[in-house]
This record gives sequence, structure tokens and C-alpha cells, in this order.
Amino acid sequence: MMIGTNLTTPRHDDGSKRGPVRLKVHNLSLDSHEQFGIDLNLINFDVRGGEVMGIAGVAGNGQVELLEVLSGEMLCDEAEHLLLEGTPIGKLNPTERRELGIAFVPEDRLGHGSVPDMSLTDNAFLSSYGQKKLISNGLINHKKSTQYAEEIVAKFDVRTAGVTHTASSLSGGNLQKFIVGREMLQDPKLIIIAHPTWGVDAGAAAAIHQAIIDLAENGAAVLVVSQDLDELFAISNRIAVIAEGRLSVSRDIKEISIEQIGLLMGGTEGSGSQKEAQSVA
Amino acid sequence: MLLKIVKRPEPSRAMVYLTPLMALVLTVVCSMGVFTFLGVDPVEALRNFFIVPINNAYGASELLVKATPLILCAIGLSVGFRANVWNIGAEGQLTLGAIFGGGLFVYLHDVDSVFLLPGMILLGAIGGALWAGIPAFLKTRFNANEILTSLMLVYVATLLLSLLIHGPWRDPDGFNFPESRMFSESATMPLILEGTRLHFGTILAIIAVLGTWLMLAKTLVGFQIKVIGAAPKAGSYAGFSQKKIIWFTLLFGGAMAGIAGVSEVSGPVGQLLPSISPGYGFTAIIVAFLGRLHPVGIIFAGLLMALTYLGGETAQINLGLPVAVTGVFQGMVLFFLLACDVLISYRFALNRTGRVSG
Amino acid sequence: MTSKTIASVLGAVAVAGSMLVSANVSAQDKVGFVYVGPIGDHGWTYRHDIGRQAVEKELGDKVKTTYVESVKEGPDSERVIRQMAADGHKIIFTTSFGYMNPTLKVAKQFPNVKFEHATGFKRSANVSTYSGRFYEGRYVVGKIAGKMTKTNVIGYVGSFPIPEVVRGINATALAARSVNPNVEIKVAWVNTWYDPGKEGDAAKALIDQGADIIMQHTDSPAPLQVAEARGVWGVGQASDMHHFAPKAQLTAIIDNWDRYYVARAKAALDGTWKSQDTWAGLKDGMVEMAKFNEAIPADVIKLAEETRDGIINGTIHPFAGPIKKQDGTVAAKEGETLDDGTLLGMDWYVEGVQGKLPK
Amino acid sequence: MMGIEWLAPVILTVITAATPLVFAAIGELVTEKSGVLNLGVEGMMLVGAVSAFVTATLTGNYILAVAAGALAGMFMAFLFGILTLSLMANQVATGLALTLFGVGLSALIGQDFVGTPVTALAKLNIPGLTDIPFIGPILFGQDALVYLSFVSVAAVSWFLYRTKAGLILRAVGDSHTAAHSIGYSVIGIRYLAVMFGGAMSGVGGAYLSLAYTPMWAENMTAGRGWIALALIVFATWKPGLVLIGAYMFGGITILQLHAQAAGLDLPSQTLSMLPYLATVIVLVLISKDQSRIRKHAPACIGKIFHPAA
Repeated sequence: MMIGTNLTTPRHDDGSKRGPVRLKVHNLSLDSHEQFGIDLNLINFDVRGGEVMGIAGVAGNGQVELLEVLSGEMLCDEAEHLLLEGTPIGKLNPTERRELGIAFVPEDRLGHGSVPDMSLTDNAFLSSYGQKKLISNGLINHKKSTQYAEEIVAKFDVRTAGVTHTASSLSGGNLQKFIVGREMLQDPKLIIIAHPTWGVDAGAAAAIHQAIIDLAENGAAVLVVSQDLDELFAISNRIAVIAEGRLSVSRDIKEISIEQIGLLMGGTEGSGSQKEAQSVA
Repeated sequence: MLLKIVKRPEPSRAMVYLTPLMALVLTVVCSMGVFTFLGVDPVEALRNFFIVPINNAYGASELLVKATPLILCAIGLSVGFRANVWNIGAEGQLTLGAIFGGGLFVYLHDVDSVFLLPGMILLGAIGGALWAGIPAFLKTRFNANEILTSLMLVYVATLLLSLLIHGPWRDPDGFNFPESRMFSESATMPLILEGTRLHFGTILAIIAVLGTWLMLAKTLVGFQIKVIGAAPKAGSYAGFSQKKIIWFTLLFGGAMAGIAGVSEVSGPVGQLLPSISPGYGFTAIIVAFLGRLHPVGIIFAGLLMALTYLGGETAQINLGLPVAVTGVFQGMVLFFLLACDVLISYRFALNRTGRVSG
Repeated sequence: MTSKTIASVLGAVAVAGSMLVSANVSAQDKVGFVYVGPIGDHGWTYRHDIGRQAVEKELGDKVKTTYVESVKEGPDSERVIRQMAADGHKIIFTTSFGYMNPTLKVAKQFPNVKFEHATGFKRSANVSTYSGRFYEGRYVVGKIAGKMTKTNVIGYVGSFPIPEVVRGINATALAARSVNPNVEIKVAWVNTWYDPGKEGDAAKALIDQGADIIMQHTDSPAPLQVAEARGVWGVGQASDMHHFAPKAQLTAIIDNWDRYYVARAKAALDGTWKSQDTWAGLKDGMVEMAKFNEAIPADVIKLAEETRDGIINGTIHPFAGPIKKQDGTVAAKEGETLDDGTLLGMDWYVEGVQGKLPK
Repeated sequence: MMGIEWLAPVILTVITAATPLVFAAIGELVTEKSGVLNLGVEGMMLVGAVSAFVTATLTGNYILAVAAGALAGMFMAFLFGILTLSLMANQVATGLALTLFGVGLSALIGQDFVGTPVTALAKLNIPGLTDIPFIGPILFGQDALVYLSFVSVAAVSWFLYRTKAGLILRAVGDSHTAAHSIGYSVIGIRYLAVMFGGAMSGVGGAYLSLAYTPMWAENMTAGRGWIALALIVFATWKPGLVLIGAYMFGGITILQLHAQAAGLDLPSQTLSMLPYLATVIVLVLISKDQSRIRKHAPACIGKIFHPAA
């Protein structure tokens, strides 16, 4: 999957290649500890290998909390709320989840997905040292880390003067490409991406979209959380909507229009759908 | 304002080395004025502060002796500061190190074994770490601010030492004066250089600096410390445990301060006294920041800080400058150093149109 | 710590040291002083510095005195003492107990320099020790206090429970109870030599517990000021502090090092200096009583003067038997007198002192 | 003598012991609320103490003396401000250096005033009221600065939580970038807060040298600046709790002295540890409720702000 600069519209498969369920979220509820946080309320969905599942929603409806629960930055009350290929992972920390082949792109690039004042090499190391085996004999293998950083820069067309420069020296779009690249190049079984192309120019956005679709085609399960409905419609197989900490039942994009999603995002159809959601699950 | 301070896109490497020189020049220029005002020949004063104390081998060895506990404490603290763990109680951890290490000698004073000193150093490290473990526990378990708890424990540690030295650990042949027995040869840091007081503790400090440098630059835990300090959310994203780092950095800092404590009582002090440190644990905080929390920087900062103390004494003996002047001068040197550091991350730009360029 | 000295190295150090200072020092002989506190503490260090000034005044152009103040006990003191020795000082006064071992160590390496260590007990060929028998002054004050107290409670602000301080408390108790058997001494330890606020607070606490006479073995005039403000009696420490408490100060026990410092500096200069132990008191003027407060009745002043004169001419010894310890055991029988060794290591209270001595 | 009478003098002693802590801590609290951590309280208190003392000795005017203490503390804080706010130097290191500097500077200024006594600050005496047993001397028998310390706490509390300026100050401390983008001068506001902190530390110092122990002696604060800093953390940045903390700390210090004088059979060192241990224990109890701390602790404390960043 080479990323070029030429703009190509992402291909869409018909969903026939969808594999078995990778991630299953089952009756997930969580009280936020933050002052203005959103409580998650009985969330149910699953993502299969080979498909892109989109979660749409207006910002501040529980996306942050959901992403943190999925990444392991917040832990579930019960391990069984999250299942990866049938194994409960709700009590595992982010490192342990990564070891099982999950990758994450968080919403906030600078300060969450990367350390602003650290070099790209260090930022490449940040989340990939386990999967990419960047530690040898207990010491950080700087050479391998540099190589990995350079690989990301090359494959995702990150514009930078070099991998010794800091993350904060990159433009927003280039940093986003770097972070997405860092996660994708780990060949994850499941990747969870928030706002994949936020603030990224059109060319780069298309490239990232293509990379997401390619990843799914190669069998990975992809979960995309975004506010951008056009984006979700361009790359997803299925879309669900999160509103006030509740998640609607997911629909195949062929069965739903942008207008319907917009209504769900307003919260009018979102509530009362747990029963439906459960039956789907 | 004619000048505006503009952030550099990335820290300037050249300035890292240039700013100390600039600070030096400023210090020389300004102290000319201050010393002249106080009626002292400024050239002579500066010579006494910076050159006379170390212009012979013995003086240089004394500089290392004085800098050793400062560097040991500072290197330990710097690791915590990197992770935003504000241990300011190194003074207490140093005291506990002295109590644990020195206590081993008090109970085994008639044992003549090559294992005594290593045992004391180990116990000293454990003692310092235990004392720092209290703020770590209170912070991770109850969210109690470590600045306050570690500071309060300094006072408790000092009183604890006083209690022991005035009571059970008094030298039985010492007319009930508050001091322990003199340490035996096997409980004393070996001298590195005969005829000086330069002792094994200095080597421990060098090992600590190298080890810390290795840890920060090359190990996962060092990486975690840096990430959690620079961007805590990125740390939790990467799966680094904040609590583990709090524990680790406090225990590490405590152990280093504890070793500094043993190194002092088994080195130049040679016994347990009611007060064993002239505030090394506090001065080390300045040393850590002056050294920009970098192991190499801390060595230079520790030496500089030690030099101002030695210079203060020399200036008193030779020029009759009261200790108050030393304090003012030290303050001035530190102010200039800290002020010049701004140029590493920022630069001055002319502000003619009010528009900021860059 | 054993120190195998290599004479050549040290010689070189000494030569180098003297070369360094030769540039700015004339042929004057140098007399050095090492102080534990700032000379502005108005207590212990302040009095030693008065002594230094006396040397300067008395010996004039023949000497140059130098000092380093606020030298912490421990490694710093050894460095300062050594630096002075290497700088060609003839004689060095080290004025705190904690300088004892550092002084001896440096002295061993500089056999031609004379050392004078205050309040210690270890000597060598070129190290003398000296101290004041301040307990003699305490004994005089104790007599006055025993007579003057209405509440029969004397409050005592202590620094650290070391023999020097305990001795003072016991001397006070013995004297006070000799004229008034009902007197009790209450002690509050502040665990510092110097913290004006805390010393004052301790004095207040003692007054609130019924004390109407405040004595102190800490360095600041704060307890005396509290006595003045609360309208009870107090006693000056180390120097005459009557300007801090013109009404309250009964008298003060003055440390007077002037005569001793001048004599020893002279001896060192003219080569007659010998190692010795000096523990001098009222007789030699190392301890002096300040002017007695005019508010004290004439008969009490007379008693105090008689006590002072008795100690001076040897007819009175503060620690003459019978002396009973706090627990009732006999420390000295009738006719016995505690020897200096016992006094030096005193770690028990006599009868009449309340509380337990920390052990 | 276990009646209530013994309590009144204890309270009086506690008041004098706590007042310098209250001044220094309430000033530093405002500084910290603006997002600046100034560890130089000890140094500022000392320079304040000596300036007030020298002024009182030379002029005999105590109002002038207290003002001089405040100005001196402000001057020290201004130095701190230049370094940390304009030149963006590290606040922790600069604060510590300020303490070193202050110890030296105050000793230098006070050289010729050691051993000079001054009359203690006059205490209020309202015939009739002050003579009321027990509460009279406590409520109506204090010096002006004690009353001022209470007024300061109330005023700071009112200012921070009831005025727009206070809201702005807290906003600057909680999110300097947000405050800056709304258009407030973060640096300017912080200068004011830092200098207010310095002035109050100076007044705290003045209380030491004019009222608590009316004299000047080098380093007479003896660590009270550090205790004041600790009290702010202890109080979880709430003005009212600063007052309670200072009185609790002073109270335990005094009570342990009373316990000793009464002949309690415990080593004095153990008793002297009590105020510090008690502070830690109470902090632990307070800290268990995390949300409360998060609500009051300034989020930007110690962080450097650069307007163009």
C-alpha cells in the first residue's frame, strides 16, 4: 500500500469480504470522572475484519470517553464489556491491548497522539516499540526507531526536514499523516481512528482514506470516529451515531442517507434503540 | 517595548552552550558595580570567588567533595522533575540515608568487614527510598500533594536524627555529647587521592550521573519519564502508568539522596551528627534546574554551586566579606544564569511595527 | 576516619596556599576565627566576634584577624579550618562543639599552627580546648530566682538536651531550691539554638504554665522580650540584653572571651603557646554577671553577690553535695563535690526539675 | 488548673504564631491562583522584616514601617517577575535563588541594626471590652496587624470569588492561553499577583520583626516562609482554609510546648514533629476528595506563558 500524491477516490467493496467479529462492545456503561464529561450508557456494537465501521456524532457526545475506554486509557468496570475475538479485554491497559494487535489514533494530535517537544523518532517509538520490537537488550534501539520513523515519513509522505525534528515543528496535516502512518504500519488487527483527516489538506486526506480502505481490504477491522459525515460515507461500510453517551444501532451505508444520520446526530432517533442494538449484537 | 521575545521553532543548540558564558560576562560586569559599592576591589573579589578556591590540586579536590552530595541529590531530583513529580524533600531523604547507613555502623561498630561499607551504602539508599516512598504512597493512594508531604518529612527526618543522636546512638565515650562514635576504617569511604578528602562518594556520584543518563536516553522507563513529564496525555495514550512513574521517580530520587547521606557521613563527616547537611537537598533543587535537568548539565551546575560556597568562604577569609555578601552574590549569579537561559528557546526581535516576525 | 598524611603533599599545599595570599597580605600574623552562626545572631557567635575585635584592638597592627561565619558543623568546617591553616594563620579559634573532630584532623596535618577549640574535650599537642563555666552564672541566677519567684515555678527554655544545657538547668535548680525548697523548674525544649519566634513561644507557654521567671539556653533575646511583655522576670543569655528588657532582666550571664582570646593570640605570636584545657568561670572573668536589676530587693542582691564572690574565691561550688537526682538516688553525698568529668557528661536532672530528660 | 482559663493565653500565643504565616500564605495564594509558583517567600519575608525594622527604628512610625516591609517584599517579587514572567526563567529555581538572595540582602541591610530593640507594635485596648474575661483579650486586645490578617483573608476571598477582577485572575491561572485569547494581559495580571504576594510576605516579615519578636536578627524567619508555602497546598488553594491551617499549625506548635512544660513524658523531638505530621495527615484527609482539589488548584501553576506561543 504505497501512498502517492495523486488523488484517487477510494474504492468501495460490497461488504462480501467481511470476516468474523473482531471487536465486540457489549452493554458498555461508564461514569465519567471529569467535571464536564459524558457518561456512556449501554453501548453495543461490533466491528468485523475487513470492514470499516463509522461512528458519527456531534463533538462532546461521549466520543472522547468511548475512545478512551477502547484504547484502555480508561478501564471498564467489567472486562467482558469489551471482547477482542471473544477474549475480554476491558481490564487491559493500552500496552496490553496493543500487544493483542490493536492500534489507536487519538483525536488530539499534539499532546495526546504525540509529544510535541520530542523528535519524530521518539514519537515513532512512543506507541510502536512493542509491535515493532524497538527495544533490544533492555535498551532503546535508536537505529531501528529512526528507521521506522523514516519509513513512516516516506510511506505517508510526511513533509519534514528530518526525523530528528520535533513533532511540534510539523504542520497539523503532516503530523496527522505521521500518526496515522505510525499506527497503520504496525499491521494491526483492529485500528481505531478518531478524525482521520481533521485539518489535513485534500490530497493528504484522500491518501489517508485510501490507506484506511486498503487496511480493511487486507483484513483488518477499522473503527472510525468522526464528525465529518462526507468522510464517513466515503470510507465506511456501516455507520452508527453517538448522542448523549448512547449509540444508535448501526446501518449499512447503502440503507441510510446523510439526512437520516443528521437526524440521529440531533438525538431524535438515537434514544430507545438499545433493544434493537442488542438484537443486532 | 522595542524588543520582543519570540519563540524559536526549536531550541537553539548554540545557545545551550553560549548562555552560561553570557551569564558569566553579565555577572562580572554587574558584580564590579556591587563590589565597588561595598568597598571591595571587584577584581580581587571575583578572583577570590572563582579562582583562588580551585587554583591548586587540593582546592580542586575540595570542590569535588562539596559538589558530590549536591550532584547526587540533584540527579535524583531531576528524574522526578522530568516527570513533573515535585519532590522537594531530598534533604529529608538524605537524612534518612544517613540514619539507615550510619545506623548499620552504630549497631555493627565492632565488625571489621569489607561488606560493612557496601551494606551501609545499600541501606542508605533503602532509607532514602523509604522516606521518599511515603510521599509516593500518599500521592498515588490519596492524591496528597508531594510538594507538601515531602517538605514536611524533611522536618520530621531532622528531628528523628536528633532524637537518635541525643539518645540511643550517642557515643558511649563521648561525655553524652550528641554525636555517634567515629566511623571505623571499614565503615569509611575510601579516599581516592591521598592527602585530600576526595572519597569514593564522588565516584558514586559519577556512576549515578552516567547511570541516569543511560536510563533517560536508552531505557523504556527513562522514555516513559520524559513522555509523562512532557505530555501526560500522550503518556497515558502510550500506556505508560503515571502511578508507576510517580513511585519510580520518588524512590529513585530518594535512593540517590540517601546515598548522598551515607556518602557524607561515611566520607568527610566520619560520624553521625545532629545535623549532617547544610541544606544540600534544597540547594540541589537549584542545581537540578540550573543543569536544565540534564545529567551533564547537573555536573556543571553542581560544580558551580559548590564553587560559590567555597568562594564565599575564601572571600570571607581574605577580604573580610561577610556571609551576607556571599548570599547576595550567589543570588545574582543564579539570576543571570536563569535569565540567560531564555535565549535557548526564545530570541529577541526588534518590534518596530508591532508585528511579530518569525 | 584515618588520615595518612603525606607531608610533602601537605607542605606543597601549605606553600601554595601561602603564595596565594602573599599578594594581598603584608607581614602581619593572622588570627582566624570560625563561627557557627552569623555574627548578627546577638548571642553565641556575636560574643565570640566581640572577642575577635578585642584581639584586633589589643594587638593592633601586629595581627590581622579573619573570620568565616555561618560555617556548618561537618565537612564545611573542616575545609574552612584547613583553608585558614594553609593560608598561614598562626592560631585558629574554632568556636562550636561540632568543630571538635575537624579541628583535630586539620591540626594533625598542620603541626605548626595552633588551634583553640571551644567547648570540646579532645586535645592534642597543638589543640587546646576552652570553655566557660556558665553553670556558675546559672547558680548565681538560681539564688535570685529562688528568692524572687512568687509562683515557685521557674521556666527554662532549652535548646538541645546536651550536658552543657542540662548542667545549667541543674545548677539553677540546686541554687533556687537551696533558698526556696518549693521551687520547681519546668523545661521546654525547642530543638533549635536559634529561632526567635519559637523561643518566644516556649517562654509564653512556660509563663502560661505558671512560671514567673524565664531562663533560657538559646541564642536570641526573644524569651527575655516575652518576659518583659508579660511582666515576669527573665535572664539575659550570652550578652547583657537589658536594652531588650529593661524591666524584666534580673541580670545576664555574659560570655566574655576577650581576655582569653587576647592572651592566647599573644602566646601564639611570641611562641609561648602550649596546649591546655581551660574551663574558666567567674573567677577568670570568662563568665560575668551583668548589673543586677535595681528592682531586686537589697538582701537578694546581697545574696547574689555573696554567691558570686563565694564562687570566685572558691568557698562555694555549685555542685557540692548533697545532690539528689530526679529519681531520688544520690548523686553526691554531703561533703562531696561532683568532679569535672561528671559535670561534662551530665545527662540527668536533679530533684526539682520536672519532666524527663530525653535519652 | 484545668479550667477554661488556661485556654485564653494559649489562644493568644497561637494568634501571634499564626499571623505571619497567614500574611505570607494568603499573598502567595493569590500569586499561585494566577498560575505562578514563587518559592522565594522566605527571602521576601526576611527582606520585608528587615526593611520594616529599620524603618521603625529610624522613624518610629509603625505605619511607615509596615509599608516599607510591604514595599520591600514587592521589590523582591518584582525581581522574580522580571525573571520568570518577562524572561520566562524556571519558576522553581528562580524562587529558590530569590530566597538565597533575600537571606543575604536582609543580613546586609540589617548589619547595623542587630541588637537594637524596638517597642512592640501596640495592642488594641478598649476599656471595658478588652477587660472582658477570656474573650476580651482575644477579640479586642490584638495589634492592628492581627486584625489586618483577618481582613486580608476575607478580602482575598471576596476578591477571588466575588469580583470580576478575581474571576479574571483565576482564569489566567487556570488557562493562560484561553485568557490571553479573550484579550487579557496574562503577563500584566501575573505581575500584579506576584507583587501582591511579595507585599503580603513583606507584611508577614514586618509582623515578625515588629510584633512577634520585636527585633532584627539574621534569618529570623527560621523557615516560616516554607511553612507558609506548605499551608497553601494544605488549604487546597482556598483562602479560608489558609487561615484554619495557619492556626492549626500554630496551635499544635504551641500545645506541644505546653505539653513539655507540663512535664509530658515524651521526647521533645517527638513532640516537635507533631505540627508537621498533623499537617500531612490533615492533607491526606482533605485530598481524598479529588474533585474538590481540582476545582480550586490553578491548572497553570508553574507553567511558563509566552503570549506569542
